[in-house]
Amino acid sequence: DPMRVAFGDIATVESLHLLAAFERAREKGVDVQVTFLKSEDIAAQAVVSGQADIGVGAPYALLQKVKAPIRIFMQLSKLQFYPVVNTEFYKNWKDLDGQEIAVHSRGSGTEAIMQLMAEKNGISYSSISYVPGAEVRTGALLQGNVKATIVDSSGKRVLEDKAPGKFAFLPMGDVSATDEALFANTDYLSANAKDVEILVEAILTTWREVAADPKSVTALKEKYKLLPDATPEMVADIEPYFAESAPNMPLNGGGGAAAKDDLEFYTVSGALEGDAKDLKVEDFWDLSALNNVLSRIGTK
Amino acid sequence: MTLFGRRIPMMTSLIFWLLVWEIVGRLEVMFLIPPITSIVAAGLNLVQTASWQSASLITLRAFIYGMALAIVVGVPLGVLMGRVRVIDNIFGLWVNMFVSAPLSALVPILMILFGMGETTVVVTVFLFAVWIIVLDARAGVMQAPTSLIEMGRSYGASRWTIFTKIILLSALPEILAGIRIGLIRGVKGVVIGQILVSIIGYGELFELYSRSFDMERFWALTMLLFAAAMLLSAGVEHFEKRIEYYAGVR
Amino acid sequence: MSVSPAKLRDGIGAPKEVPPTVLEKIQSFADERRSFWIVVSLTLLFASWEMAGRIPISFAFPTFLETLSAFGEMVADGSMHKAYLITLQPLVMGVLVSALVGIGLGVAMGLSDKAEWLLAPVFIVLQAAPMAALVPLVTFVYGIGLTAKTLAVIMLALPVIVLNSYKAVRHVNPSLVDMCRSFQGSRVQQIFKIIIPDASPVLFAGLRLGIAAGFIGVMLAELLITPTGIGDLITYHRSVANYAHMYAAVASIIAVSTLTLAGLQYVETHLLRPEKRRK
Amino acid sequence: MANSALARSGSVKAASSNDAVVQVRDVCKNYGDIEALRGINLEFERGNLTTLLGPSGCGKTTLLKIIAGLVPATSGEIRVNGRAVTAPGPERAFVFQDFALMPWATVLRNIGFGLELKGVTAAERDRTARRYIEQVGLAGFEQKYPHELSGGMRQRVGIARAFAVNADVLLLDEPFSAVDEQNRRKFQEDLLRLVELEKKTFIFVTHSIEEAVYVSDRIVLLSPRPGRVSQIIDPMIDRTASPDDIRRDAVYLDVVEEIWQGLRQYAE
Amino acid sequence: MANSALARSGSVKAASSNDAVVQVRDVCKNYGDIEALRGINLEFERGNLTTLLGPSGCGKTTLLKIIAGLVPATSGEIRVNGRAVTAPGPERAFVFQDFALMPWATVLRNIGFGLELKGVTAAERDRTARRYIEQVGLAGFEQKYPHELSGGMRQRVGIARAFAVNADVLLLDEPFSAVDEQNRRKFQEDLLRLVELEKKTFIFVTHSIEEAVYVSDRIVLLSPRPGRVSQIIDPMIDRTASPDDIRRDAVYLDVVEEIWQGLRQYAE
Ligand SMILES: Nc1ncnc2c1ncn2[C@@H]1O[C@H](COP(=O)(O)OP(=O)(O)OP(=O)(O)O)[C@@H](O)[C@H]1O
Ligand SMILES: Nc1ncnc2c1ncn2[C@@H]1O[C@H](COP(=O)(O)OP(=O)(O)OP(=O)(O)O)[C@@H](O)[C@H]1O
Ligand SMILES: O=[N+]([O-])[O-]
Ligand SMILES: [Mg+2]
Ligand SMILES: [Mg+2]
Repeated sequence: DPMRVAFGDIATVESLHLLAAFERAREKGVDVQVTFLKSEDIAAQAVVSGQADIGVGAPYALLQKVKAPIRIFMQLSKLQFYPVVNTEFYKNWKDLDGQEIAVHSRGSGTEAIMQLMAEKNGISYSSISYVPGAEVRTGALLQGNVKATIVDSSGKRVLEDKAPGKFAFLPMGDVSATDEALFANTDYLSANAKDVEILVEAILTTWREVAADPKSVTALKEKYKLLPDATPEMVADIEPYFAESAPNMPLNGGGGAAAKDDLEFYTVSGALEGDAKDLKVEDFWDLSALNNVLSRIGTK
Repeated sequence: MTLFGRRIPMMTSLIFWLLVWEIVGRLEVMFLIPPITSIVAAGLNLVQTASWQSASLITLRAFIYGMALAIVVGVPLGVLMGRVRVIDNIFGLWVNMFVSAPLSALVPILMILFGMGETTVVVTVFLFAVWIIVLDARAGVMQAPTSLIEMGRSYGASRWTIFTKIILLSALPEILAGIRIGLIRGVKGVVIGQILVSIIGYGELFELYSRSFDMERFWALTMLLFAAAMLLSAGVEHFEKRIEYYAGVR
Repeated sequence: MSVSPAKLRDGIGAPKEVPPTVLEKIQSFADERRSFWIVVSLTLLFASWEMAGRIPISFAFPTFLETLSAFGEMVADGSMHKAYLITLQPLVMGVLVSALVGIGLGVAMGLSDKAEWLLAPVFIVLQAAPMAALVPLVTFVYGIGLTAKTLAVIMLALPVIVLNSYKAVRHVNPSLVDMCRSFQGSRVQQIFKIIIPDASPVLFAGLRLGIAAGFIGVMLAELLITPTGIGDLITYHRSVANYAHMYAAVASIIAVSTLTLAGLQYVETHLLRPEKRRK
Repeated sequence: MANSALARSGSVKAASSNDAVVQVRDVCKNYGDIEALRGINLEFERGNLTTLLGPSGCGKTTLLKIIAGLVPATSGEIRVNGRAVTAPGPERAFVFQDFALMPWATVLRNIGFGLELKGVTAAERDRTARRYIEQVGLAGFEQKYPHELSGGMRQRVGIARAFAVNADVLLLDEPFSAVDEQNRRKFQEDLLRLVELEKKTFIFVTHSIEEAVYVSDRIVLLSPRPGRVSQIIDPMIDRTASPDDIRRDAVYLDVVEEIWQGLRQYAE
Repeated sequence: MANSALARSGSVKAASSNDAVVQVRDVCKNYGDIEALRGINLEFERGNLTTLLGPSGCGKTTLLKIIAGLVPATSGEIRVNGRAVTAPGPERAFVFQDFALMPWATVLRNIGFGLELKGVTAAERDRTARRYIEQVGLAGFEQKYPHELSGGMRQRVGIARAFAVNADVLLLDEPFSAVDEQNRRKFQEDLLRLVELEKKTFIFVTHSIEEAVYVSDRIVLLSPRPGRVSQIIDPMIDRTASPDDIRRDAVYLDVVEEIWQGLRQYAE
């Protein structure tokens, strides 16, 4: 049977390493089939309904509510977002008290971060608008449609590039939570343990390679003929992106520690109901595949 | 319009607008509007890419399945509604409601019911096209002239013969008109389905081009779609006219 | 577009004339009361929905009662009416702009050959084309706010209003126009006393189609540009697997659109056209 | 002078004439609450043309359709050749006011349609159809479609179709009303020729008094709703005369005037 | 016997009669490639009713609309009261075959519409409209809408509207064609009464030979397309006689027959 992966975004430069890892798993005999979907939440629905075996994302709220036994089995990336304000209007967190901000979507990591920051800084927003797509929010900032939001690293680069000094990135302190993870139905995980382990191993080894040498992504793209229609601008973007994200890549698949961080983070942000202490990692994560692989290839 | 005593065909104004577009594009007023010439160039390039070809294939397939389903379900349902009072009363409300309902709001539900793949797009096409086909088939059947039916009866035709030889044939022009409008709605459905549901077919390409600000390809794709919609509708219209008696009925 | 009774149902087979049975009494009651059939029709749908939800046909298919209570919940906690306040803004603005501009352009095209030549083909193309594809474009220029959404509504509603207004004027009864001319009516009198009143049923029908398209447009905008209003209820409740809430939001927008259109039709026949009023 | 054999309705002469092809006995018809016809008793004889005349809505079409078996009578019965009928039958053919031609069929197929429904072979029905095409003067138009014909030609197709099934009784509901006035005159003359030629029973409905008097052997005047037989007039016009002579015949003019005086009270 | 003053077309007697309210001089009309009218010369005198008669499509409506100023002639001119006209004017009023009533307006407003366009005050036009409502026998229907009236009543609204503007010339295009035969007779008698009453110039189009002969002072026969004047006939019928007597008058019958013989060649 093929391993059907639901990816909640279209393929871009930022997912090149993941695509390469899929190719490697394929080389090892796992027939990975990726479907690119409009959004993470749709990818999660695909897994819940059994139309996909593995999803990409961090659907904690869904995991808590839905009746199907879905579990995260490895972390792909941590939240790497940058709260940003237009300096004409705001300078720091306190200025955002009673103001409007924009985040990715309701219950998303970006909203969680902004809520967490509000709590830490003792402020509250007047309203939150939902603007999916970091690049859309970046564009909206540049056009002046949005005055305070949160963007990703390429958005940050664009802002610094196009309007140096016009925007200020607000300090976040120590936030560690999952941005993207892989999740699947427990039945699938137990019935296809071998394939899942091959996938986890392929990802971990690729991640470690990229972390060691961010330039290798370009070679991977060539080798596996990834993103054949990529424009020259997109290709030029590969190196800077991975150079910046490499230090933050989880090389051990997150695991229990990441799960604990997530539970804390998402309860504070309101995506998860209840108290972090009362939530059990087993209700959200299935660590068996990850632990088996780590015991084989070691941790880093 | 006539200019200097000469009739200028209406559609020629499109050429005028394309010229305006070209000039605006050349002036680089907005990055959104590249010159037509570069859009055409991008279009020629686009149709040669594998991604466009496979997207077209996927789109076409979803469209054809959805339309086939809409016709196979819509025409018989419409005919039944036109002939059987109870069925008309039960379905009338829903058909009239859905023919003008904001079906785009329904697509998120379709996605979780039918999956993120082609099935949902097929169902979207079906839902966009079927209601008008039902309504027109129903109208066609109900408009079958009483005198033709009485004529059949007076010459001893059985109910079945009257139905097949008179009512269905009388309704054919309306049925075809319904299918023509259904086709246009179906094209809208396949696009809305693809861009809302999942990143497949043209939906994926649109997303890709708009995210990478590749306006030339974006417009090339749009224009190909528009042209396809127009050609499709013109094709059915041509077919309608070829039915000899059409002129007599209209 | 209204549900009109089957006029020719007696076409085949002569009805028999015998004293009415109970069944026929029910039948004649049903014939007289449209509301009877509306109730039957609704009951059948809701009952089959409830049953399908109980089987269930899908993990994401709530029963009718669950959906109803989710709806009640959202009405009670105010999220429903808040959502409508937001969704209706671009819709109403977009429809108003489309109506003003659309009827203006359409009437101009109907009255002037030059305007017709210049504009009709454009709108014919736009009407047949899948405009939804262009919705993402408006975000480039107008961002993600109210303007962009209003524009999305206009993009869908305008062509159909323009073309119907144009058709309406072109199909004005020529002998009424001749009549006005023969009494030496001025062009202005002709337009306002004959053409527009005679065209008004089709103008109104175009408006109704425009509003229907506007509802499609606003839902596209709220699902494609940014989730706000009802679009937000739909996407949010989907993302957290509150399927009953999601269905309730979808059903409510379909119901609101249907009621709006039916209301408009009622206004049209009962206030504007004496000859269509039912005595 | 005027031979107005005013037979009041109800004076049944049923048993007397055994030549009656069609007998209408005590026919009443209600459409729901609307009483369209009340107690109609009539007989129609072979070779005769009888016209039903009366104000609009008096039930002429209804009576014709009851005779055709297209509409059931509420009470009373119709006998054709002595047998009671309730449904259409091969011995009666109907000519419709709006022609009732199938727009998708050629003249040939339209005319042969009655035979087609009877299961007559294609070759045979073509032969018959062509004979009648000839007779109504449409030779050369066999392969045309109805929309390519003028109103008058279409009506002739309708008449030819009725003749083609060789019925004994021809029921014609205002067959000339959609034909313009000048062609109508010609049609009237053609109709007289056909009555002469084919020894059939014609039951004819018209609004035109002149037309009725000109073509009929007998005229049945119906009263306004509920339609009852108010007068039966046998014009007794010498049909051997030329059309012009008929139209200036004193008998003809008297009958027209008499009917007009009878009907004018019902005009608005 | 028959006073058929057959004036061949072209025999212009223009200068002679200065009483001509409307003069049609060498009027030709082409619709694109279609030649509808060729070289029409006619005069219409005050107080007279002239009928245009001819086969379908011969250009009767076209000629009437050219006189009304609704359609421009390709060449030639129209003079009304001696002045050349190219547009509609207050001295001419048109009665339309399809009535041309505004469905959204009451009978009262429809009849007063010509005055409304002229800017007459509401009170005054209501007064005038009511007078004509009375005259055409529609009293009590002032506040009804056209869809609530029968065909005959609608046509009377159209006629009252034309009378209300008090034009010298009334142009009527088949005004009775949508009215059923029996009401039509009554209308014809009404029309004769109106011609008598109002000393206006009537130009009337019909398909019916009897109608033409019955109501006209003069009948202009047009040939098939391209329409030319083929005959002008002055029936010279004694209109003081009763309708029935007129219809059996030998002169009347001769003229009808003469016209019929002239037109039957054009029938199908
Ligand atoms: N199917 C029907 N349902 C109800 N009423 C009907 C139906 N058909 C006819 N009627 C009514 O029955 C009466 C007689 O109708 P019918 O058509 O027989 O009259 P008619 O004499 O043929 O009139 P016309 O001269 O206008 O053709 C009319 O009042 C008509 O409204
Ligand atoms: N607007 C037009 N464009 C082109 N041809 C026209 C137009 N109006 C009339 N015609 C043609 O001109 C000829 C005369 O038409 P017109 O309507 O004047 O005839 P008519 O004598 O009134 O006919 P009818 O007896 O059928 O009313 C016809 O052949 C008609 O087809
Ligand atoms: O991916 N975003 O959070 O925009
Ligand atoms: Mg009738
Ligand atoms: Mg005419």
